[in-house]
Formats: sequence, structure tokens, C-alpha cells
Amino acid sequence: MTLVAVLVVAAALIGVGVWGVLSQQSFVMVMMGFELALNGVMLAAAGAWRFAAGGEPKGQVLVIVALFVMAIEAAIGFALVVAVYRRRQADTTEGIATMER
Amino acid sequence: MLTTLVAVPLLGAIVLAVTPGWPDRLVKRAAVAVAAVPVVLVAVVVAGFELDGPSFQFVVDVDWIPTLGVGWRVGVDGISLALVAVTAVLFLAVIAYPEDTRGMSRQYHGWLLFLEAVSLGLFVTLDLVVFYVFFDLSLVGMYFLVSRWGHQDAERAALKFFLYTLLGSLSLLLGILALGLAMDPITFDMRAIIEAQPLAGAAAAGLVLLAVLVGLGIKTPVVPFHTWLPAAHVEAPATGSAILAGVLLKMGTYGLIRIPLEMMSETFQRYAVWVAVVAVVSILYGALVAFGQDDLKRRIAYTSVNHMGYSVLGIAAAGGLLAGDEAARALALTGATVEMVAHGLITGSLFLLTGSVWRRTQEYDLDAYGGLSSTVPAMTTAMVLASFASLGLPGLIGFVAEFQVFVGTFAVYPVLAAIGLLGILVTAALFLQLLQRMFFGERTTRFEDLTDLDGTERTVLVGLLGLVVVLGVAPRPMLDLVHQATTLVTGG
Amino acid sequence: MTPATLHPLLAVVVGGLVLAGGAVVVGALDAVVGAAVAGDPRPATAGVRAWRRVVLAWRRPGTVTERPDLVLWVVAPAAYVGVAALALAVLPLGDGIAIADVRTGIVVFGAVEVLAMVAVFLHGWAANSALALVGAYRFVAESLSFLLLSMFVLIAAALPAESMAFGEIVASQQGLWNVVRQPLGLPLFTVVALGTTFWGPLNLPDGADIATGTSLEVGGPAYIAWQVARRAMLAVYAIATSVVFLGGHLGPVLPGPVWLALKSVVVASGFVWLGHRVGRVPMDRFVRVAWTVLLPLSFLHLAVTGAVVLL
Amino acid sequence: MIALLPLLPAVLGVATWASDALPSRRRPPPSALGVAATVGMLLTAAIAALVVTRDSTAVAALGAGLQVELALDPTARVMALLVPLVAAPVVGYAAVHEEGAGLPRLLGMLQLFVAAMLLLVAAADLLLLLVGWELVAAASWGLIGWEWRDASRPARAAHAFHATRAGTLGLFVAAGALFADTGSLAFSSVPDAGAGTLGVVAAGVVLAAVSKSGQVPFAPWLTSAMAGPTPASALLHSATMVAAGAFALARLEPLLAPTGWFGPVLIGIGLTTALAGGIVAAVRADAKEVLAASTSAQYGLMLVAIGAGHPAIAMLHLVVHAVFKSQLFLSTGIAIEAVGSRSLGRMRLGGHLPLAAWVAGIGAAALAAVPPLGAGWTKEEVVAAGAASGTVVAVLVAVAGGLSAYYATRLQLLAWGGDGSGPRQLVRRPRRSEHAATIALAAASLLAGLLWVPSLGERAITALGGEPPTGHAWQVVLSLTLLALGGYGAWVVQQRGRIATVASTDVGHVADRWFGLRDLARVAVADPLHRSSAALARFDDRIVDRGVQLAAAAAEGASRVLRRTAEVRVDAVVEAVARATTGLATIGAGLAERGVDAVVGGVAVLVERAGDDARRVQTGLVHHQFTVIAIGLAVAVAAALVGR
Amino acid sequence: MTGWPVDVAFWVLAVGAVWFGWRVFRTDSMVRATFALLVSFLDVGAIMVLLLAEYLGVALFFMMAVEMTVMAIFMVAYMMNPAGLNPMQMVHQPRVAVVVGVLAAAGLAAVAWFADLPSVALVAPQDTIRELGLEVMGESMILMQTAGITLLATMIGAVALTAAHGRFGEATSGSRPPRLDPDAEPVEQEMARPDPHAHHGGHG
Repeated sequence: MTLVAVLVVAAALIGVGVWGVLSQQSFVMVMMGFELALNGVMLAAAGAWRFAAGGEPKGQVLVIVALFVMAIEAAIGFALVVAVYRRRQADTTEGIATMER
Repeated sequence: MLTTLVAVPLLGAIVLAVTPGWPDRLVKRAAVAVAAVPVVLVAVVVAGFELDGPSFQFVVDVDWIPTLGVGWRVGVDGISLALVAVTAVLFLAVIAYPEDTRGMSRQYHGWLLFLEAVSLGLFVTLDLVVFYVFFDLSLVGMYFLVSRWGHQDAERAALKFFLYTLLGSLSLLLGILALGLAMDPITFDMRAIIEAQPLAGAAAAGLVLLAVLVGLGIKTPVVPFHTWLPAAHVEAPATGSAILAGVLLKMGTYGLIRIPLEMMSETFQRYAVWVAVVAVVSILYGALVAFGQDDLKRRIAYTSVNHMGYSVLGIAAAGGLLAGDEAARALALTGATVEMVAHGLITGSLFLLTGSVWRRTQEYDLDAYGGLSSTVPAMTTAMVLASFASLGLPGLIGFVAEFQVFVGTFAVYPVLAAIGLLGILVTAALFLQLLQRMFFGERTTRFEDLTDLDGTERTVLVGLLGLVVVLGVAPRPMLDLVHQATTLVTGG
Repeated sequence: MTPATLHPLLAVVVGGLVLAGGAVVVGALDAVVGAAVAGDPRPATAGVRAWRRVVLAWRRPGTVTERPDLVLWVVAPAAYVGVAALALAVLPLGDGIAIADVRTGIVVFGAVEVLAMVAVFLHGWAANSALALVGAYRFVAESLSFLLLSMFVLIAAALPAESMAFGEIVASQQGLWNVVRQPLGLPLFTVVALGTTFWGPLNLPDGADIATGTSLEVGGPAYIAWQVARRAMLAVYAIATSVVFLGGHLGPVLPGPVWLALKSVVVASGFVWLGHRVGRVPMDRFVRVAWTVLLPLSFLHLAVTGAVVLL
Repeated sequence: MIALLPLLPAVLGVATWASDALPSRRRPPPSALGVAATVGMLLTAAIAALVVTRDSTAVAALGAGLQVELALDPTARVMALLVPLVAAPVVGYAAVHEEGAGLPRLLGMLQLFVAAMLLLVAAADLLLLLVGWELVAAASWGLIGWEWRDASRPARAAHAFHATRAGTLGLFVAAGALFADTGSLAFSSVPDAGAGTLGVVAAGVVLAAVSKSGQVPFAPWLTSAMAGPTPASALLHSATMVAAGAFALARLEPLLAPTGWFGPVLIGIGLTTALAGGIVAAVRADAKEVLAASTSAQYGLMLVAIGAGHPAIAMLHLVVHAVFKSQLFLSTGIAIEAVGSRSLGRMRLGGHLPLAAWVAGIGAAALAAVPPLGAGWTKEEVVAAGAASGTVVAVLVAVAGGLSAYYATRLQLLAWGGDGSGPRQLVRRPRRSEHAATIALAAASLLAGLLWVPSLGERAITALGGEPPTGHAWQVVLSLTLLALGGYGAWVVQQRGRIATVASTDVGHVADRWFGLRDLARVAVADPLHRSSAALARFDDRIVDRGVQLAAAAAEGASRVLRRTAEVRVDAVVEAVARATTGLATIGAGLAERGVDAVVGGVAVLVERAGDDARRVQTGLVHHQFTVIAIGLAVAVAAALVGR
Repeated sequence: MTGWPVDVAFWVLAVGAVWFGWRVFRTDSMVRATFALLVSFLDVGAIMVLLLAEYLGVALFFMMAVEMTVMAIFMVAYMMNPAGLNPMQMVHQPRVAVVVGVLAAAGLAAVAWFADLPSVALVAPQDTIRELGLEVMGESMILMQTAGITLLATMIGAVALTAAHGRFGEATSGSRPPRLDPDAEPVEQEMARPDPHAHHGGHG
């Protein structure tokens, strides 16, 4: 278990997340993609904290920040899903092509 | 003590904000009552202030963000105390003064109290970050005051004012950050920074100074950053203008004393002469442009540029040398401070008067008036007194300030001082002409039946102008108070 | 105190025994207390008679729904037991005896409650049946409303110990048990316990009004497994309660584990008694009370405790 | 004690003015006010006497390292006594002479005027001097603009205020220089100042004094100050406002003389004004303005005396001048009221008002410096003093004296001439108290004749701390001759009947307009000021402000353009290219053989696809935007890596 | 913690995390997808525990379990056949997505591999939790405060967005029924309002 190993795993998670974000039509699935990517980010941060930062507490704080981001993303994301569904009856990205203007 | 000073109006504002449905008269009374508290507190502070004591007194120091060295630090020296006093008084006057609140009495007084809290806070805080926060909050308060209760084109003027001065405050923020970060450990404690002079000799010091000067210069305002002033004043309600001119402008000059003069004295000294030049330009330019205005309020607004110019000149003179001529430089700085106080009281009352005029006639154009003095003797008397105070007649507070500024400056920049003197001449011209066009000569038929000042207006104006006279005849207490600080600042 | 751990193998054995035994004991208690409450002249025998019902249940076939999610259906009870085991692992069973008395004990415990929620949801979901899903939803709503509460209570318990490890928490009760020191703690935690095991008054997901909800479609061994899992969890909660509030293994004369066992049995019987005495709370009322009364209450509890600790 | 000197009249003045605010029935009658004011003035005079005898001083710290000092030196003592004594009859006169609503205001301001002047007199440092200086000017502004309904009067008041304030700047400079050098503002610290500072101080004081005393080039303001009511003019010209300049010079002369140029400059200015003022006075057709011009001329003489190093003599001349000039004004006031006009052409009142005529005659004689009146003696002394610094000076002073004789005679003949060519009946007959005031003053100037008694004159000079100049017979002869010539000339011209109309001749016209000085003031100062300020105001609105607005507009425009290009141009361009290429392809299909065709076609297809893809960027679909973001990030990272 | 068991555990968990992460987007059953994601999170959490960031790992369990449950409910609410009872494919630009994803992963991995990262090992064992606590309650207090405010704002914002009745009336006002086929213009009629006396028809 080395830093590189952790980071590679993280990279893989992020990659999968990005793939999901780009390929999925449903908002909820897109959000899951984001979550996965953030998952990788957190892993990377933790790894860096452990191996590269000598356990500097701020490293953990960084992870916590990532957690915050994820929570906020989820909350606002779901809220938007609901709102958009109410307004536009849309649950897929194609459903709101009107963002063009 | 000082914290209470800030808290009371703030609480008042909050209470007003959350309690709908009070009758307007009750709201007004409440607001006046709240605004009276700071005056009392200030009186207590002044009484308890030791003239031979340390520079900053009544200090309270509570950490807020220790890692950034930000904290709730309050304390006053002679300079800030004088400004706090005039702020408290002026706000009481303005709140008591009648104004058309368009049925939003609660919000109106709420915003006023909010502004009062912010202004007092700005003058008492000893922390640069808090200073900056208040600096910006004052914009917010003013913006709503102008845009909601202003005249026809208020929205635009307010926005212009807001954006323009916000720009300035951003530039100021850069400077503040530079100062705070230059400290080791990082702190924004004014006393510490003054002690350490962090940027002395630093390469970027010039740039930082420039940023700070621009920021404060816009707020003050000095030529050429003054163009937001007339617009805002003309559209603002009279009380708003009174606050804007009487208190908010002081934030600029006060900051000028605190930050460049005290915290970067070495750098400031290098560029002080240019500041002085700008000040002289403001003095003359402001006076001349004011003379060219046919709009009552614009004319008075531009005199602010002129008067603030005196103040800036004094400050520049005080910072013009690192050593030597202490007496003269202290005198100049005292003059600058007194000028702020004087301008606060005088221009405050002038704008309140314009408010009274506006509420009666809805007319700012001087040519529309004439011979009013027979119909509204009281208003005439008040206006004449205020005008003479503003043009620096001895025996009124304005003269005390200007005399000290010029006499003090003469030791450092004799030529500039001499040139600046011409401003006094133009000011005299423009005010006498103003009086002549409004109150003397043939009475215009249009305003046959003006009602004279009513009871409240009289009381308020008597209060303000009374101060103008008393402090002009017997300036000793005020001067001692201010001088205590200025001598320390100028190393006298 | 250094985190006490048993040897892995021993740990597995102990853990299994405690869970199984706990399940059995709870079941028996349930029957006995139930009988006693019902005024049965010979309640003691009720425990024995209970076995007959188990056998009946074993015979009862489950319904076959259309395209159920078989995997999850199997996973759910297992997960439920698993998390119960996880919870048990962080609880000290005696002085220095624990499967893994980790430093983050209470956080783990919190995670357990959440994962239990997941497990129950899956259990209700997998059947692909309306009432079961309703039960699942109910449980999610229910447990979302007491999760915070349980965290507050546990944190409050951790404050005097200045550690999140249950071992420390026990040690901190050397002089005075938390049940006295934090009077609000025990009742609130009881709510959590009954909620997580959807027992008695809080038996909303498996309630009769929705035809036994999540376990509607399951029968036979699966049903038994599910019920066993619940009882195991209740046992774990009984242990946890006595650890957190009743000084765990602390006690004179007798060895620690015995004390813990005694206390746990008492607590467990208390739970089942409540289960028989208190009627089921309607869903909406429970949620409202949980958010508007219990949660603030628990917060107050936490604040007070913190203040006390600081002073 | 000495503080009472300015304080008492100030309080009285405020009180008098405040009585205006009383309800009309409780308001005191004018007579009562007048009496009160007169008594007040006499009281002040008594205090002044006490102060002089007790020789009391006062020092007060103003804070901020400034302190003010009240003290009387011999020169100041004279003024301190003179001011209230002259003021007393004037205010009494005013109370009856000027009826009207604003009387309390007038009397109040007159007393404040006196108060300010006394403050100025008692000042022993530049700060107080400056304060008094300004207050006097402000009071005169109020007095001149007293009848504010006529718009021209406030304007003229402003003119006076500005003219003298321009001088005040000199005092500011002087104060600044003195403080910068010595750290103090007291007169006593002037000797410690370095040569340079001394020069600045002297220049400042001279500027201030010259402007105040209506000397060239500021002289015109005096005539425009005539817009004020007669009593105001009387006071303003005799003992208060105008006197301040000469007084200040006289008081500071010992301190400032060390700068070599001080004396000569004063002599130069003084002589110029004396002659110019004399000529102006000789041609003016407005009675009061004649007197105004004569005032300039007389003060010119005082400046000469000061410049020649004899402030004592200047002060004596100031005193006698104060007495007879105030008396002349009051008399002229009677005449003006009598005919309801200020034009000399209409008067000739000798027949109607013999008493007034005789009294006025005394004043005129004094103005003409006819022996044995005190004025005559002081003028002779001035001549003698001038002689000390050059025969030319003496001669020119004598000439000025001749001029004064001319215009004095002219005034007397035109205003009070006995022949019947006066008006049929009078608009208003003078009241007894008006006569009383004039007579009192006339008596005083007769009394001044005692100065001719050699021992008394000498003692007066020495009492003022000067020593009598050594005069020569030829000077006396010369000046008396010129005097006689002047008087005779005036008489002759009057016989020809052209005396009133001199102003209409060309040279007279020029002189009448102060030799273009007034126009100069307007053209060189006022108009440029107005024009520049108006221009600047426009500049400020149009340009300075516009800069900001332009910046804002520019930013907005830029952003709009960018957005449009981003949205429209890209698509348009791509499509255009695509279409063009397809077109090419189709054309090519006809001409070229398959290979080319294929290539072109392929290119066309590619470009079309490129166009489509490029447009997809604009779909506004979230996932497309995500894609773009991802790619952009990748590019950024790559750039960062490469750029490393 | 060190030694081969840790390495084994790490790789098992790592593979699990990625595998389940991939499954998320390849399964028809939305609920499965959700819980696959949860498992992926749990794996990462476990890895964190292995990394001695116990608190973070467990906290991750805690948070993600809750969040995924909610997510599952949303799935059921907003997705057609959440149970994946009949196979379906709701993807677009699949090739682009794959390419970008792979590129991203590869790029990051390359960076991780080739960049010479600092290596300051944690001096184990030390009480990382206590340190974290002190950090959070001390130096990073401002950060936490900020985060707290932000979360508050988030809650308010979420409620505001989802509230059925807002300051500006019904949340559904102005919304339109779904277009039946992708290309058609949306039907120009309002959704049916919850309130009874909305007499224009249409259904949402």
C-alpha cells in the first residue's frame, strides 16, 4: 500500500465517475457520477495525508471539506432535480435543452 | 463601553427590522431614543478620557480568528473619539430631523440606525479587517438609503455610488491584506501594525500605498475620484446626504490618517508631497466647480470636495516629514481632524437645510429662488450661519480647522499652502452668492407662502449650529482631546 | 487504555456466541414477559412454548413475488446481522476484553445504525411488493428521524470520557454511572434501540397495519433469519445500553462479563416489557415528536452535559 | 478686564439684534434702542479708559499649542479709546436717521462691528488679529447688505467682503510663516523670526492692510461699500473697518521695518492712493462716494507716514480723520435724506439748513486740513515725515493735500452752497438728535485744533511712542500754498458752474471709474472666476464623470460582443466553410476525375462534420457542456505540464 | 497498520471500490446502482481506516449510507423502472464519455506515477483523531464556521427550491406537461394546480 497505489485507485474512481457523468442521461445518475469522482478525490486526499504530508492534521481537514462539498452537492442537486421536474417535467439532461439561451 | 456604543444602534436597527406594525410616530420616537444613547455614552467616554494617558484608551481586545490575527478590537484615541462624537451627534440630529419616509418609516429608521452602528464601529475598531468590513457595510446602508428614499433618478445614482466606492474599497482591501500579511505572525491589529511598520522599505510598499490611497481617495473623495459624490448627493434624501457628507466621507480621511500616515509613515512620507498636490487640486477644483453649480445641492456637495481637500492637505503635511517641525505637523493633523468634525457639523446642517427647502418647494435650482429671507427668517439665519461657518468665518468651528491646517501645512509645504489659500476666497464667493441668490433681492412670487422651519427642525439645527459656534469660540476641550493623539502620531 | 482486542479466532467465536445467545435470550424473555403481561399463570413456561411458534414459522412457506431482487433479499438479513456484529465488536465485554475496542467506537456505532437502515430498506425493497416497500420507506423515515438523536446521546456519553472509545466510556463511569450523570440519556437511547430494531411501539416497517410490511413476502427460514437478526440486534443494543449508561462490566465481586450479562438481561427485559406494554405509535406522530421534541431534547442534553463537563 | 472690551459691545449687539425677535408690541421703540446703544458705546469707552490706565492684559491657551493674547500698546490704546467714542454718536444718529423694520438688526450689527474692531485692536498675536480682521469684514458685509431687498446691495457687500478677504489671505500666510519659524503667533515673537520669514510676514500684513484700508489696487471696494446705510459708512470709514489696515501697519511697523522694503512700499502705495483717490473724489458726483474716495486718499497719507517711520503721526491723523470723516458722513446723510438723493447736483442746501451747513463746513475744513484745525496739523506732520524720506515725497504729499482741499471745498460748495439753486422744499428735515451727533463730532475736531499748541502736539506724538519729525518752513509754506490753490480752484470752477459735471468729461470719466481699477478687478478676477468655474463645472460633468461611464460602457460592450461571437460567429463561420466546401465538391465532381472527387468529397464531409460538432458545443445540453469542461480541464492540465 | 494483511485488504477493497463504481452505471436496477455506489464508498472508507484515518473512514460510512438511502428513494421516485425489471439504456454520447473517462483516469494515474511526490510517512502510531479534533476546533475553526454557514445556506436553498409553495406562488406554475416525443414542441398549457378551483385542465 503506497501513495502511488492509492492515487492510482483514486484516479480510476475519478475516471469511472467522469465516464458516468458524461454518459448518463438521468440527472440522478449524473449526480452519482459526481459522487464517485469526489469519492476518488477523498481517497487521494487521504492517501496524500498519510504518505506525503506526514499526518499533518490539515490533510484530514481537506478530506472533511470534500465531504462537505459532497453533501452540499447532493442536497442542492436533489433540490434542483425536484425543481426542474416541477417546472419542466424533465428528468434527463436532454429535457432542458432550453438552457441554450 | 465602546462595544455597547456599537451594539445599541445595531440592536435598535434589528428590533425595527423585525417588528412590523408600529405606528410611525412610535418608530421615530424609538429611533431617536436609541440614537440618543450613543451620544450619552460618548459623553461618558470623553469624560473618562485621560489626556496624558496612552494613545488608545477604553481598549477591548477579543480574538475572533486567531489564525488570521483578526479580532474584535476596539479603542479610541483623540482623533477617533472626536469623530465618534460627531458621528453620534449627527446621527441623532438626522434621525430626529423630519424626512419624507414614503410610508417606510420603520425601514428608513432601521437603515439609519444600521448605518450609525456601522459608522461608529468603523471609528472605534482597532482591527483592519473589521475596519474594512464596516467600510463596506456603510456602502450597503447608504445604497439602500439613497435608492429607496432618494429622488427621481436615485436608483442609478445609488448604483453608481455603490459600484464606484466598492471599487475603491476593493483596492483598499488589497492594501489592508498586504499590510496584515506582511506581519509575522499575521495580524490585523492596528496597534501592532503601527508599532511594526511592516512595509517600511519594502519594494512593493509604493504599490500598496497607491492601492490604499486610491481606495480612500475615492471615499474621501479627492479629485478626480469625486464624480460619484454630486450624483449621489443630488439624488439622496437630505438626511442621507447629511450622513454621506457628514460621516461617510470622514471614513476616507480617517483611514488616511490610520493606514498610510500611521502604518506606512516611511512610505507615505516619500509620496506625501503628491498627496498634498492632489489635496490642493481638490481644494481649488472643488471650490471652483461648486461655484459653477446652479443647483443648490450640487453646490454644497462640491464644497465637500473642497473641505475634504483641506483635511487631506493637513494629513499630507503631517506625514510630509519623518522628524522636525513636530509642532507644526501636529497642528496640521489636528486641523485635519477638526476639519472633519467641522465639516460633519456644518455640511450636515447645510444638507438638512436643503432637505427642509426641498420638502417645501421640490426645487433645487438657485435661479428659482430669491428674497426668501422675508418669508423664512429662521431658515435664512440658519443658512447664513452655516454658510459663514463653511466659508471659515472666525468664531465658528470651520475657521479653527482651516487656520490650523494652513498654518501647520505652511511649515512643510509653504507654496502649496499658499496656493490652497485661494480656495478660501472662492468658497467665500460661492457661499455669499448662494445666500444672495436664494434669500436676498426681490422676492419671487413663486414661493410667496413658504412655511418657516418648524419646531423639530429648529431644535435640531440650533443643536448642530450651537455646537458649531461653541466649538468655534471655545475649541479648547476639543483641541486638547485631538492634539493628544496628533502629537503622538507626529512624534511631537 | 489501549484498545483491547481478542485474538481474531477467539473474537469470531465470542462474537458468534454472544449474538446467537443474545438472540435466544431475547426471544425467551420476549415470550416470558409477554406471557406475564398477558396474565399467564405460568409465564416461565412461555419461553418453552415459544419454540413451537418458531417451528410453525419455519414450516410456513414464503410467497413468490414477480421478479424479486433475490440477491438483495438474501443480503439484507445478512447485512443486518453483520452490522449487529460490527456494533458488538466495538463494545467492551469485560475489563480489557473486547473484540475491537477502537478509538472511534461511537462513530462506528452510529454507522451501524445507518447501515441497519440500509439493510432494512433493502429487505423491504427486494421483495418487489408494494406493502413491503411501504415498510421500507417507513423505516427510512423513522430512522432518519432518530439517527441524529442517537449520535447526540452517544457524544454526550463520550464527553466525560474524553474519548470516543466505549472502553473509555465505561472507565469514565467508575465513580458514577451515566444513567445518573446524564438522566436524559437512557430514555432517549431506549427510543433509538427500539427504533433500530423496530421493536414494539416503534415496529413501523413490520407493522401489522401493513401486513407485517418488509417481511410480508418472506417465509420459512428467511423469516426466521430476519427475526433472529432483529433479536440479535436488540441484544446488542441491550449490551450497548448497559455499557454506555450502566457502567458496563463495572461491579464488585463478580467478574466483569457476568456483571455486563446481568445488566444486559435486565435492560433487554426492560425493552421487551416496553414492547408489550406500549402500543404502537402512528408513523406521522412519531416522526413529528422525534423531530420537534426528542431531537431538541437530545441537543439540550448534549449541551447540558458539555457544560457540566466544562465546569 | 481687557476681555470685556470686545465682549461688552458684542453682548449688547446680540441683545439689540435679538430684540427683533420679540413680538411687535413688546419690542422696544427705536429711540430706546438708540439710547441704549449710545450708552453702551460710552460704557465701552469707559472700560477702554480703565483698561488703558490699568494696562491689563490677558492670555488664553487655545489648545493644540496655540495661544491668544490680548494687550494694548500705545498705538492700540488710542484706537481702543477712539472706536467706541466715535461709535457712540454714530449709533445714536443711526437710531433716528434710519427708521425701518431692520433697525434692531442695524444697531446690533453696528455694535458687533465695534466689538470685532475692538478685538482686532486688542489683539497681541496674529491669530486674534486675523479673527478680528475677518469678523470686521463679516460685520461690514452684513451692514452693507443691510437693505437686502435691493439685490445690488448684497452683491456690493460681497464685493467688499471678497476684496478684504483677499487681503486676509496675507494674514494667513504671515501667520503660517511665523508659526513655522518660531512656533508662536505672538507679535512679540516676530523679532525672533529669520529674515526670510520676516519678509513673508511683512508682505502678508501689507497685503492685508492695503486691501482693508482701500488702497490701490483694492480701493474700488470702498466706493461700492457706499451701498450701506449712512451710519454704517460713517463707522466703516472712520474708526472701524478701513482704519484696521492703517492701524495694523502702525502697530506692527516697529517689528516689520527691519525688512528694508517695508517703508518704501508703503510710501509708494500711500502716495499713489492719495493722489488717485484725490482725483476720484474730485470728480465723483455721488456725495457718499466722494467721501469714500477721500477716505482712500487720507489713508494713503497715513501709509506714507507709517512708511516714513512715523506711525505715531499716522495714528494722530487717523484719530482726527476718524472724527471729521464720521461727522462728514453724518452731515451728508442729513443732506441725502433732505433731498432724497445722493447726487451732489441736487443739493445746495445752505439756504434751507444753515446750521447743518455750518457744521458740515467745519468737517469740510478739517478734510481740507485747514489750520487751525487738528487735521491741518497732522497733515503738516505727515508732510514733514515724508520729507525725512525724500523731498519728492513731501512735495507729493503736499499736492495730495491740495487735492483734498479741492474736493473738500467742492463737496462743501455743492452740498451746502448757499445760493438759491437748491430744491424748493425738503423731503425730510433733520431731527435734533442728528444735529446733536454731528455737532458733537464737529466740536471734537475743533478741539483737535489744540494740537497746534506745540507742546501738546509734541507730547501727543511722544505719548504714542514716536518722536516728532523735524519740519522745515518751506514744507509748511508749500503745503499751505497748494491748499489755498486747491480751495480757490474749486471755488473758481464752481463759479463756472461746471463743477458738478466734471465726471462727464473723458478724463473725469476715467477717474470716476477709479482709473479702470474697478473694471480691472472685474475683468481680471471676477469674470475669469465665474467663467472658469462654469467651464470647470461643465468639464466635471461631461469629461471627468464620462471617463467612468465610458469605462463601464466599454466593458459591457466588450462582453456583449464576445458573447455574440461565441454564439453566432463560430457557427456561422463553420457552416459557411462547410457549405462552401460542399459547393466546391459538387463542382469538382463534374470536372475532376474520381480521385480528386473523392478527396474533395471527403474533405467536404469532414468539414461538415466539423461544423456540426462545432455547433454541438452550443446545444446548451448539460452533458455537452460537461464534456467541454472535461476537455478544457485536460487541455489546461496538459498546458501546465508542458509549460513546466 | 502495516504488513501483508493490510496490503491484501487494501487491494481487495480497492478493486471492490472501482468494480462497484463501474457497476453503478452498468446495472438496470437503479436501486442496485445506488447501493453499488454505497459499497464503493464503504470500500474507500475502509481503505481510509487502513490509512489510519479511522475517523474519516467511519464518518464516510455514516454519511454515505444516509445519502445513498436518500438517493435510492430519489431513484425510485424519478427513474423509470427503478427495479430494472426490463432492460434499458439511458445513455448518450457513450463513446465520448468512455474516451474522456479513460483519458482522465489515465492522465491522473500517469501524474500519480511519474510526478515525484513528496514522501513524508506518518510517524505511526499517533492519535490522528485527537489531532484532527484539535485541528478542527483550533486552527481550522474559521473553515468549519464557513462550512457551517454554507451548509445552512444549502439547507435553506434546498428547501426554497423544493418547496411546493414559494413566494411567487405555486412551484408548478409555468410548468408544462412532458412532450410525448422528443422533437415535439411542449404543449402550451399549464399543469393542473393542486388547488381545487383551477378549472383549466391538463395533467402533470
